[in-house]
Amino acid sequence: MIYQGKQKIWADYQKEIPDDRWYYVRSCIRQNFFPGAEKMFMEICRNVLKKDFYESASHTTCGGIAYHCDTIPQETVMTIVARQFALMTEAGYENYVASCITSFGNYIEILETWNEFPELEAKIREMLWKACRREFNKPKYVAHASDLIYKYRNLIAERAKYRLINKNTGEPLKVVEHIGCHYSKMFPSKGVGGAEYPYVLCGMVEAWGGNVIDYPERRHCCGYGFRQYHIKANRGYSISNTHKKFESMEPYHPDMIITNCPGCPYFMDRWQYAIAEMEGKTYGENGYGIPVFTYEEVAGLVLGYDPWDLGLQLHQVAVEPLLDKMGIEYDPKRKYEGLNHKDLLKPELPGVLRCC
Amino acid sequence: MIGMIFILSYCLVALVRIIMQLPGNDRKKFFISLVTPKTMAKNIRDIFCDCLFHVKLWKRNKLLGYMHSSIAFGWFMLIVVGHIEVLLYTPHRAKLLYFPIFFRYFVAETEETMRGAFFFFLMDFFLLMVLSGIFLAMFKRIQSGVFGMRRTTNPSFLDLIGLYSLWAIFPLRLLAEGFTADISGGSFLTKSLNYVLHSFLSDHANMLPAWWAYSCALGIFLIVLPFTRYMHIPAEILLIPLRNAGIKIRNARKGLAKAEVYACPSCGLCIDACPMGVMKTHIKDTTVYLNRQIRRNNERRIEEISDKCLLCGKCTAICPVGVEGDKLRIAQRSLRKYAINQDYSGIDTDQLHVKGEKVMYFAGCMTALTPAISKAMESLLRKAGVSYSFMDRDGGICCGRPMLMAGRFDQARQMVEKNTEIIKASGADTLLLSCPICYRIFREKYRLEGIRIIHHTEYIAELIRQGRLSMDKGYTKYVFHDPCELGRGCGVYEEPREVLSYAGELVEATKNRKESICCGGSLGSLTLGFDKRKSMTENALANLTEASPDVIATACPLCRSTFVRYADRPVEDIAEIIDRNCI
Amino acid sequence: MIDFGFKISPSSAINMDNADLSLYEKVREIEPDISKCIACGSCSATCPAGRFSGMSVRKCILDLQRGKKNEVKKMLSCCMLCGKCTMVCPRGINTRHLILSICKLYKED
Amino acid sequence: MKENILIIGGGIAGLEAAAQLFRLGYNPIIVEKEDHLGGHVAGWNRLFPDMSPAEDLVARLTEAAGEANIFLNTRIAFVNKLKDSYNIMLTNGISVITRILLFATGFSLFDASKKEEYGYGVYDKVMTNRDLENWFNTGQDERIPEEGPRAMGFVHCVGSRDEKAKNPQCSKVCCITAVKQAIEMKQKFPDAMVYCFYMDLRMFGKKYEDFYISAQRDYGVRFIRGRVSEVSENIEGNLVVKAEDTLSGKPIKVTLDLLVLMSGIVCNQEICKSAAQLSLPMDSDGFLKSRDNVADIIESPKEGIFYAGACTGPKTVPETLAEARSAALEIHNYIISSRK
Repeated sequence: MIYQGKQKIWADYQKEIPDDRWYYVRSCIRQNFFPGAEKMFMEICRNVLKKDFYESASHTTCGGIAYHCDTIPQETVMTIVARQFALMTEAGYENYVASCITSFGNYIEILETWNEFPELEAKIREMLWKACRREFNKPKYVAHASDLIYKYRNLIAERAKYRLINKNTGEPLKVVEHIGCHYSKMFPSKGVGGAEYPYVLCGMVEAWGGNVIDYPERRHCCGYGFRQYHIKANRGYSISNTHKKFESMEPYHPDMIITNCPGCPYFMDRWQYAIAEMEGKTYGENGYGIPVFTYEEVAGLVLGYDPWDLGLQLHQVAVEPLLDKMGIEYDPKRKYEGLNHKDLLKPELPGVLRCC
Repeated sequence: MIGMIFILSYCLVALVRIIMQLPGNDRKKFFISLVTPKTMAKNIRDIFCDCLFHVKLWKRNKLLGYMHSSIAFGWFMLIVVGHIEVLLYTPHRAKLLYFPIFFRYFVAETEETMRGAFFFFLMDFFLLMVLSGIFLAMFKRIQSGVFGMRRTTNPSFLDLIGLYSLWAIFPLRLLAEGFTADISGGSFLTKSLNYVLHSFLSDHANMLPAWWAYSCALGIFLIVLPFTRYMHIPAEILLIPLRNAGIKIRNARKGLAKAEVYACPSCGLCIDACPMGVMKTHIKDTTVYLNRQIRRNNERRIEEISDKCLLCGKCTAICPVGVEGDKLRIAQRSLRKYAINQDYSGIDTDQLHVKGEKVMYFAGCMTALTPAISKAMESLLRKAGVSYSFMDRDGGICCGRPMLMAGRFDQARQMVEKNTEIIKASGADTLLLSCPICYRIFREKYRLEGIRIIHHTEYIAELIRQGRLSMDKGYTKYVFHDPCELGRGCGVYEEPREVLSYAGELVEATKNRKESICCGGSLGSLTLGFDKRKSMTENALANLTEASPDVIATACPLCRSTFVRYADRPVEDIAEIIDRNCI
Repeated sequence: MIDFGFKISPSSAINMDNADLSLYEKVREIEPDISKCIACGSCSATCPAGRFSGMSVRKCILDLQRGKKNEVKKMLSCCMLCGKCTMVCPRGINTRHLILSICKLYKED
Repeated sequence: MKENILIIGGGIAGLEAAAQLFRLGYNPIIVEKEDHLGGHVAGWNRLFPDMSPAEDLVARLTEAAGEANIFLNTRIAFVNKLKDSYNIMLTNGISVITRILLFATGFSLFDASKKEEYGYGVYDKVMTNRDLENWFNTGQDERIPEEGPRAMGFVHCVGSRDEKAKNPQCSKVCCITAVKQAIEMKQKFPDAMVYCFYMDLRMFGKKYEDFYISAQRDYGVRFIRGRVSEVSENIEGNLVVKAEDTLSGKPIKVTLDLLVLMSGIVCNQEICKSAAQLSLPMDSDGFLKSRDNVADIIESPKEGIFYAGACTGPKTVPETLAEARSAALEIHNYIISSRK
């Protein structure tokens, strides 16, 4: 691998991301899967970096899942998105940041479509007016939340308490980065680093001391694929794709996986359990899995937040081996203690995949 | 002596083995045929004609015929007359086989008596005849062209020993008898030689070595005979009654096949006949070499030779002893083991059924690629007012002949059964075919009782004769190429010519009818690649165009498409020509 | 082991790294013409057996080149050896010999 | 005084035209931006279809054009249009006044690194057709091990017939070049497995089809109909190449230790500037626009400006040479008729 060659490509795909004043929209599903992630994003942006991030309780889904599942027509999804933009306009913001990759892709796709077909935009404005008497300005800039963490990666590194370095060996951790498909595969120029070698997560990993692994199936989908998972008959196809990725990364012995999409960490995390049950195979060391994180969780860990406050106890694959490697202190007893200090009860442990 | 006893016992054992190897019913058939007066007479006639007089060879080339019959008949007569002599002079010794041969050595006789002189003359006459044959044989070794043979067989080592000992026998006999002539008597040849010899060698002591040399040469010849091509002498005598009994090759190596292989005299006539012969590299793939390799059990070469052949059947047609080169090869092919064995039971013939008119036209696979033929045929049938059904207008099941030629009898049989079903269900009483390849298997392997199987050339001839088609004779010069499967395969030679003569002037190719040269496109060859066939096609074309015809006519879709590729003038099927010249 | 009601399905992709080309190589030794195929499809289009089955010489050659032997067997069991494919092949491939050679060399796994 | 004719480009088209014009009694002046003559062909090793050395051709052409004025390492600085001629200032300070300009500016090889998914410049074992020719010439390239590759591939149509690469045109010569190079690699390393990934094989030229058959039959080159979708590097540093085997209708994957990208022919971007100064139009395929693409391919729409070779589109070597000769003749006719 010629690193300079990649750098040359990265240089071609850089974005001028505004520094401040963002209107933030959450993902539909992330709070259920990784409840600490979005909380940590706001925590870092607002409290650590003191930036202006606004969010509104009245925003809804962007319609992306339904759109990609072919259950609603394009006009519907566009009207939903128009309403989101109206909320942003009403709040007085011009920069729009989405937590969800599908949303990000959805917004970009819709804005590009409106550029190509202005009559469609006019039609949507009319529909939005008829539906809820709202008007909107198109955002000046649409970013994905990982773009911002990427932008702030060096600021975070400056404040870091831990680095992505194996404390025992002093070697950088081997990190698999996985980019959500809708981040830049549809519009390469809209993603940091482009579509072939996206840099957004690489940049974070590098800034925080880790080593990115470039394995053959790096580009491959996590396996979610909307319809492929939602319909049970297709689920074998979904897990086959995840399996393919793990088989491909296995020889590199990665320490962790970092992702920037709502679905990817979920499927790469949970399917490791299902694969273990189906094939009796695990991919981490000593019968554990490879822990999968969102970039916010990794930023939180690096900044020294308590793993259990980051919601890492909701991961299927045990994170403890990684915490140990990084030298992060944690209290195993607190793992299943709720915020109200009540015992959440330890879940039943799976048969094949080793968990703590 | 030893040689004679050896060869007789060997032949006897071989005879019994071959007969035992025949399948039960064939064996019965054979024995019955032996005692049936008609076949018996035919057997005897054939043995005399073929083995002694070599009638077939006489027809081919007078010198070649004379050479063979002089040796065979002369020797035979020497033996017969010798025996008569012995019988007359020393009847008590007639049981000793060797006695007649060395009669002159044992018995001193006088030519003074009329009887003696007569026998002496006969013996000398036949000896001279044999000697002239031997002389011709020697000459043939050097100049085979004179005998109408461009190329001859490359003899093996043992063949050479046999050859030289055969050559040696009769000159030595002459020498020996020459020495003894003054004691035992002789006639014009031996006596005069005796005088010549005595003029410088008067010692009778030379007598003994000469007789010894003669007996040695004869002994060697007889001992090596079973291992050389001269085995054909006894084997042919067996082959003739077997063939006359109507027995067919049923096993690649046993029974009739074995008899044929041993009956091959290695004469090499098949080398010139073989259409592959245009390329020197193929000379060793001719029937004579196949027979030699089968005798040696060289499996690799047997496979190579038998797979390469175009199965045009020309070697069979011209073989003086009747070795069936094509059938022998198909039999060898049938020995191959395949891991994938085709099975057509899945084909539903119901979807292929044709509503039956009385005449059913089956164009065949090859005709599907030469639609001009089927179009012309349909047009002719319409013009003649024949109502017909087209069995494979939308494609059908292959007739099975190509599969049969590959030696896969079981697969071919399956196709035959499927097509039989369709034809029988149609209610047709005439099956009209355009492709000689199909025609042959339909005639030979299909059991379609009550249904007339006819090739379109025959059918067209019939229609014209009946006046259902009227022709406008033009001035175009046609040459007819006899397709292998139609001519040699089915014996149809006259009808195509008759039909063509209605359309224009007919000229003949240099080699025609049963000696017609395969177009080179034959499905018979399994291994010959496309690039290797070009020179064969060109050679066949050269043969056809010697009389400068305007159009090359043929009656086979495969010949037609093969010739079209390289021909310098139009190539057409007879059906097309007739359709065009039909009023 | 738990039955989830779905399974990891095997990849449908052709992996040339572990494709078993031994049969192809053997056939190529006997009939080098096999490598001349340009996948024009004339053979399949003209094939009378193709009407009753999935027979296609083109696909047979391709499957051998990709190490897929089972499909080949299925197709070849319907061949009638009529020779039309040989006649139409623009590359002059001796398809009949090719077919017979494969039939001879084919070994069940 | 002999008439000056300025030839822009010292590749094979420029050299051939110069030689012909000199023989017709003119004074051809070649301006070449590189330090050597022969252009792309000078960097090539052997030429299809007869495998003749490119070196010999360039030497022959250079010798034939030896009498012409040749300025190496020189470009056109600017052009002044005079009444019926041009005053051309060269970067070496010389100015030329001529009535006639011949564009023999050739082409640029598509920058393969633009096809990011193939990893040229990113993966260690990916090279271009030009790199491979250079290795044939010099024997020096780290990407090719001494014992040769175990398995290698050629990717046809890299930057050709590709809207995304902004070049929808066929580059014409890559198919046959790939087949030629595949054969050459097989000659050097008979045990190597060689794959060609193609969309179509356009074997239009003299004896090209023979090359193709020979590659298949004699050298066992494996042709896979399907465009490579992506390339990745595995842990051993070898390349995992993915494509669709469109003939089987299935994705195909193969691990290779060398991948050669057949970079296509695109218009020489540098000449666009000179062309713009002379307000020469560009055709829709991105190459210089001829007066007529059928009858007058070597004439520009402007008086006194002529084209030869790949500046008007992808061309083979013999086509280029033929155009150079006909351009010389056309110029000769133009001068004669203007004298009347």
